[in-house]
Amino acid sequence: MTLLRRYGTLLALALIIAVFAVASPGAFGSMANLVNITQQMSLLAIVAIGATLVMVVGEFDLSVSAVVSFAGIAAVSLFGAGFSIASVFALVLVTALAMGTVSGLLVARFAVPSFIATLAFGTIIGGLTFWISDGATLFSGIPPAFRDLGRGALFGLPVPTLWLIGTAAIVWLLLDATEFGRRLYAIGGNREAARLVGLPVRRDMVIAFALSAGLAALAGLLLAARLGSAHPTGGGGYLLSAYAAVFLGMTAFREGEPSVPGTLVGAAIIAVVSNGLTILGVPSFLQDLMTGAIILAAVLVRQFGRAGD
Amino acid sequence: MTLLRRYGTLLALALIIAVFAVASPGAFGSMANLVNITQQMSLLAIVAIGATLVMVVGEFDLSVSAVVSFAGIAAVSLFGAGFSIASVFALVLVTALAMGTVSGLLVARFAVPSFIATLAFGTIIGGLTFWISDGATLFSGIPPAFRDLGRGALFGLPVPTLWLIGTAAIVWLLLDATEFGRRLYAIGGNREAARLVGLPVRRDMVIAFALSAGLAALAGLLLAARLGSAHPTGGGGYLLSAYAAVFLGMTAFREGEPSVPGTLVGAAIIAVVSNGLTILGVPSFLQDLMTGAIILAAVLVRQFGRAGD
Amino acid sequence: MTGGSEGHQPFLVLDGITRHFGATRALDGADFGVAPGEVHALVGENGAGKSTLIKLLSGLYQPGAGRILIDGEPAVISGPPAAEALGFRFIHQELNLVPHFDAVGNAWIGRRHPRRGPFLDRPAMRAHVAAVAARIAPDLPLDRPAVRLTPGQRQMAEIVRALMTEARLVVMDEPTSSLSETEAERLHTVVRQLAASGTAVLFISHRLDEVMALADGYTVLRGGRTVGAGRIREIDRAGLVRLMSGGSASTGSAAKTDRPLSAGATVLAADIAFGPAGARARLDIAAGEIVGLYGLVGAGRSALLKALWGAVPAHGIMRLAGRPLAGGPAGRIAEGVIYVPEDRRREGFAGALSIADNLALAHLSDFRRAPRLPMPARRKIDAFARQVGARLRLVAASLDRSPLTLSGGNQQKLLFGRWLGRPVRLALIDEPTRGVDVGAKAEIHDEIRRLADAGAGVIAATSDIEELMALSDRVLVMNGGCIVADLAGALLTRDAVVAAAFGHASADLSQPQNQAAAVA
Amino acid sequence: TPYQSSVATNQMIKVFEDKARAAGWNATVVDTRGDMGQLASRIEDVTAAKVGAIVLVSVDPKQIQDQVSAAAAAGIPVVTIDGATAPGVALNVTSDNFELGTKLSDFLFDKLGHKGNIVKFYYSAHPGVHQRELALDAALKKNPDIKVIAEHYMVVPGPIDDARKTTEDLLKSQGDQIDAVWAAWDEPAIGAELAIEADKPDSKIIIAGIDGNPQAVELIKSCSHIKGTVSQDFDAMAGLAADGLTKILAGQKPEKAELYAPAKLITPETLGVTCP
Ligand SMILES: Nc1ncnc2c1ncn2[C@@H]1O[C@H](COP(=O)(O)OP(=O)(O)OP(=O)(O)O)[C@@H](O)[C@H]1O
Ligand SMILES: Nc1ncnc2c1ncn2[C@@H]1O[C@H](COP(=O)(O)OP(=O)(O)OP(=O)(O)O)[C@@H](O)[C@H]1O
Ligand SMILES: [Mg+2]
Ligand SMILES: [Mg+2]
Repeated sequence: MTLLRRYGTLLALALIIAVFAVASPGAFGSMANLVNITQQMSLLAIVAIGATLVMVVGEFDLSVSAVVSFAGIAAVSLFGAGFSIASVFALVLVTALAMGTVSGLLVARFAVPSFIATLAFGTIIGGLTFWISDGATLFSGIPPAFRDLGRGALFGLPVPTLWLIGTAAIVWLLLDATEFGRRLYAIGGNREAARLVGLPVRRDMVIAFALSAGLAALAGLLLAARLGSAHPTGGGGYLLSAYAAVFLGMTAFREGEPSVPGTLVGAAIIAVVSNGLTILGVPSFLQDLMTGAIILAAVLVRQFGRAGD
Repeated sequence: MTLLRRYGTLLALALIIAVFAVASPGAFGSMANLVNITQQMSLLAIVAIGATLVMVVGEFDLSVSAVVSFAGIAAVSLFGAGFSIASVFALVLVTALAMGTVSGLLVARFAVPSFIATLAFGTIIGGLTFWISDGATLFSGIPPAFRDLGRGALFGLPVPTLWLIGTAAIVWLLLDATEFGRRLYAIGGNREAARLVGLPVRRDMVIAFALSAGLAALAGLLLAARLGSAHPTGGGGYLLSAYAAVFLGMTAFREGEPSVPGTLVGAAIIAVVSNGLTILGVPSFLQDLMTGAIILAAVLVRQFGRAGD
Repeated sequence: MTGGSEGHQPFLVLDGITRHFGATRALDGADFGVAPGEVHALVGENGAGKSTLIKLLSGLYQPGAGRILIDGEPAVISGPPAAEALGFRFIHQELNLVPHFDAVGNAWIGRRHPRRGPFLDRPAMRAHVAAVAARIAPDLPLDRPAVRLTPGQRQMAEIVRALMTEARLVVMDEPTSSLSETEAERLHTVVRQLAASGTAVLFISHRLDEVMALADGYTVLRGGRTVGAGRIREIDRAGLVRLMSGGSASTGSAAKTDRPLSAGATVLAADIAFGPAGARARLDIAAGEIVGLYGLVGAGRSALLKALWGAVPAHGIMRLAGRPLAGGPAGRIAEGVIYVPEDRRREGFAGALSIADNLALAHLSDFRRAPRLPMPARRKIDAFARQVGARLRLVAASLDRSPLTLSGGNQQKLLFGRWLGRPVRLALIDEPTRGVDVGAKAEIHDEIRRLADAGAGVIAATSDIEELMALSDRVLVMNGGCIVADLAGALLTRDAVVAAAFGHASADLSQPQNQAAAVA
Repeated sequence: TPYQSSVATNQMIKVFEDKARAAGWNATVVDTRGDMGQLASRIEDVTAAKVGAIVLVSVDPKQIQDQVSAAAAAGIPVVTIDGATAPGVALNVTSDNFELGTKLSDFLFDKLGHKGNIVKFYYSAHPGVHQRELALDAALKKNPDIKVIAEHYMVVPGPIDDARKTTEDLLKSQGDQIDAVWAAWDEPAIGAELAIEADKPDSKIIIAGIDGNPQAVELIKSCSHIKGTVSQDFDAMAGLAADGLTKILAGQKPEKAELYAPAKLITPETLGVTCP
């Protein structure tokens, strides 16, 4: 019972995988497909890990999807202008960090509610993206070496999966094993207390927003690499799913706090469900019904553990 | 200074209107256009007022856009099956109230975080909507009398505006002048304290979610009436804007509490900005940039009042 | 102006400080000084400005006028980091722990964590905290998140936090208000050790006996102004009370008033299993009787009261005047049961509502415009709030403001005030006077006695043994979630109560400084 | 497909599903709501599931080139409807979007007498729809007296309501100058019609779009301001795709890698109504 309560959502993930594997042993359960899922969840998970940082300090960053789109469009435009891969990465990531810093300042320094601050700033970023791209999908001028950053495999693992592992490891260490991470959790847990003991609340919050934007931009770059094109609203789908992953993850471990392992579990649930249902050939509308139901069940499983408490 | 701090966002709205009126006296400033804006903001505002109820108890309802879409599709399908206008209204609204009740129970009774509960349940509703509509836009069989509920004018005011006035008046009264409203604010302010003084916390929260879904359904019905057609994802645009209106409104009055007048101000800002920029003929991407900037400015104005504190 | 301890000059001096909140003059010319190695008491009625003064020292507020001198030099304390850098440590009145951090995590926030390379060294973190806790709070569960600690345990976690590193000044705003005798005594010992090692301690308390026993010097605030200061040995308890109240109020001595005991019929009969890990209680409360509930921090008093209130699951029998109690808090309110929670911030009131609305919240339907119209009448709510305010001497700028603008003691009065004027059959009261000044404490005690005289059964949990002895006709002592003693009449003595509270737990508490009996 | 709720896309899917059922195939529809990253993942999924064939509707395969190539490499034929040719695509059945745009522009400009002011509703993010916009630009070069006095980038989803609001606003500001509305597909045209119908029912503004969306056809029939829509023959497109796929599955090669379905103009005249 305690196990169910504590690791309910994790058990739910295992159960979902097991059910799909039984239903479709050849296709879903194959090692190749399971590896493939880690690749499919990688971009969402990277965005969600960024969102986790902001959620840890108790705020929302609704500009992530705008940043994802922006990064792709900016990168392809810069390639068009002849920049090298390294300088494109550097420029886009630095710009995104700056954007995150602005969001962070709006929230931490000017006390604008993060919901409205990041939504409005995300709209501005969206406008910029349209300006750069003229609203069109951009294809041309992408160097193959850049595309290889988002496809193919290395050491038997898909490249996006490797990016995810790297990102998750770094942010996990940051949150869990450093003073900075402890400060972020303290700010999120009780901002007043954090202020009273003299933590640099504003600075740390700004850093959290900057990192969130930076990770969203990384995801945007990888998306452009993977698709070989950049869409001015290509990041639109990431916003709600990223937060869904974080919230699912919050039900997975500890006292309902956002955490990197939790977010990974959340993103995995989302990816596994949509992969499994597609492989089983479930019709579109049923996929929606089942996705919603499975996610609810994954969260509720924990409640039943709790009822025995 | 105090005025600026207390009513900053309201003043910002007035200022925005004034600037647009000066920039385009004939077109924007005309009485006809100002009345027209009240009509354009009406559906968004009705959804946002529903969202306000849920925000008052400190939760999110992310299923509103799914409910808006659902209501339109369900209504047109029912017309196709030969139901009368009154029975379609009744059926759709009752179904929506039931859907809201489910969300509310998930959150209040089973302690599922509202973000994930309503997102997952919204996905289920979306699946239902696709099922009913087969994913297609529906437009045949809508009686003209139903269409008149969403267009035309009465007593010199557009019909949607009248719906908005009615809804806003009722919900405002409910929140501001009844025991139920006091209880909702108490629950939002401190759920544990509310529980300990014997308030029916769960029941009231469920009612708040049910009403939110009901209002979203009303907006969906009016949208179908106005467009003469129903899209399976027609409500998609309402989610973020509705919450933007509520959050903008929270900066408008009182100490950051969600309230009906605040939400109206928020919705009005959103509507005025998009109307004004279109009338001025501002190019698409600049519209995004300016919308974001104006909303940020509207919120920041209040902070400058505060700086003097 | 100040009373330093032998020969030391004050190193921290406040001179003519003011701080206004709108029209409220929280501080209006306060003077104050504290010397190294001195235990200095800051006393005053609720709303006198004590906490505000502390917040100025911590850099949370800036003074409107006046000077802060440190080592004779004018200083600006720009914010909490600056105060921390000066070596000032604070335990604020409203506890400020990160809810999901345990005591170890909370103790290290804002400090330089022990590290291995760039990463935290968790064993070292815990070892250091455990060493500090062993001195003052040996029973504190170090690995439990703060949300799941009792207020008393949270108080101890804060104390541990403040004593983690060397300090020049330790400021404690009512640190003992939710500690029982034993724990308070342990804290006193530590305070004396701190002072002996040269640290200045600024101590705020409404327990005047504690102040008399512990402090070297004192400063009295009234209405934001310093109205007296000096050495504690040159004044007595009554003198302090006179200074605090301006000579108008009663001495507020906590003497027991003899009430005719009208041992009435049984109001409450309960035999329940409740709360964490096998807690079980059997009790009978008679009409007109005040039953005190005592125990060490974490003994289970609050858990028992909550179970009786129907706010946490409990199994067994609960009968009110012979009829089973059901329906959670709402059902109990309908039956004439009332409840005062111990943690005002978390369980007390909704910050989004005004003081008046908070007072009306528990029985909103009493304030309807018309009996069948569920719309509250502003006028009736305001009238009720004014009446409560007058009866409990509430110091508030306006009843339309949020309760969070009230001083700690005044917030506490609200929790009791919301039930005034209702017919009561059973009162469940948890720490009724936490942080309330002596004058108002007497008022609240009178109200409680009035309840009992009108025929209600009263259970009052308290950590303040003075209050326990003054108020109770009978005392139940809890330990480890069970009632271990039922004392009345001749058996009801301080010694007996304290001894019972230790019970079998006394084995853990065998350090020499814990001679609770000696205090009695 | 990412755009199942679009009327045209939906119609193609429906027709294709019918043909598929008739051919005894088991067709599953996957809709990613406009999300290309998702679409890429789903294609990987069905490739892993070793389906018989993949049909992409209203997608430019170049937007997801790697996944398409991977599917082709795995021996799964990829057919696109209303898409484009690309490496790995066995067959693309489409109507030429540039031609559709040209037809629309020419029709509108003829009606205006090659002189007047138009409002443009466009959506460049969709490569096909973008082609229509390029066709408009080309037509404008040839007609210097036609001016675009306002243009609006459509909000998707919810294009009808978006077009309606925008048109309302434009009618307020420059209602007297607008002569025609150029809609890159029919949904914005319907929105514009709703606004004009409500605010200026008597105006001479004409509207035209692309797709032959049934609601638009209804409106043309009822003599509204919508005077024309360039209809792609979706039935024919889906039919051609199904036939092509039959051949491919039978191991043959389609005669051409790209098949064009004819486009026809629908106006009140072709519908046999006479409007005042
Ligand atoms: N943020 C605030 N806004 C408005 N008024 C305030 C605020 N904080 C304190 N006050 C007012 O300042 C006065 C002094 O409050 P303070 O908290 O310093 O009293 P205190 O001496 O600590 O009382 P207690 O013994 O009850 O804790 C009170 O009248 C209080 O209502
Ligand atoms: N949610 C919880 N989970 C686990 N243990 C808990 C929880 N709440 C309380 N406890 C433990 O239950 C015991 C009884 O707590 P209770 O609040 O009744 O003590 P108390 O006698 O009122 O103490 P205090 O004087 O500190 O208020 C304590 O040891 C406490 O740590
Ligand atoms: Mg105080
Ligand atoms: Mg207690």
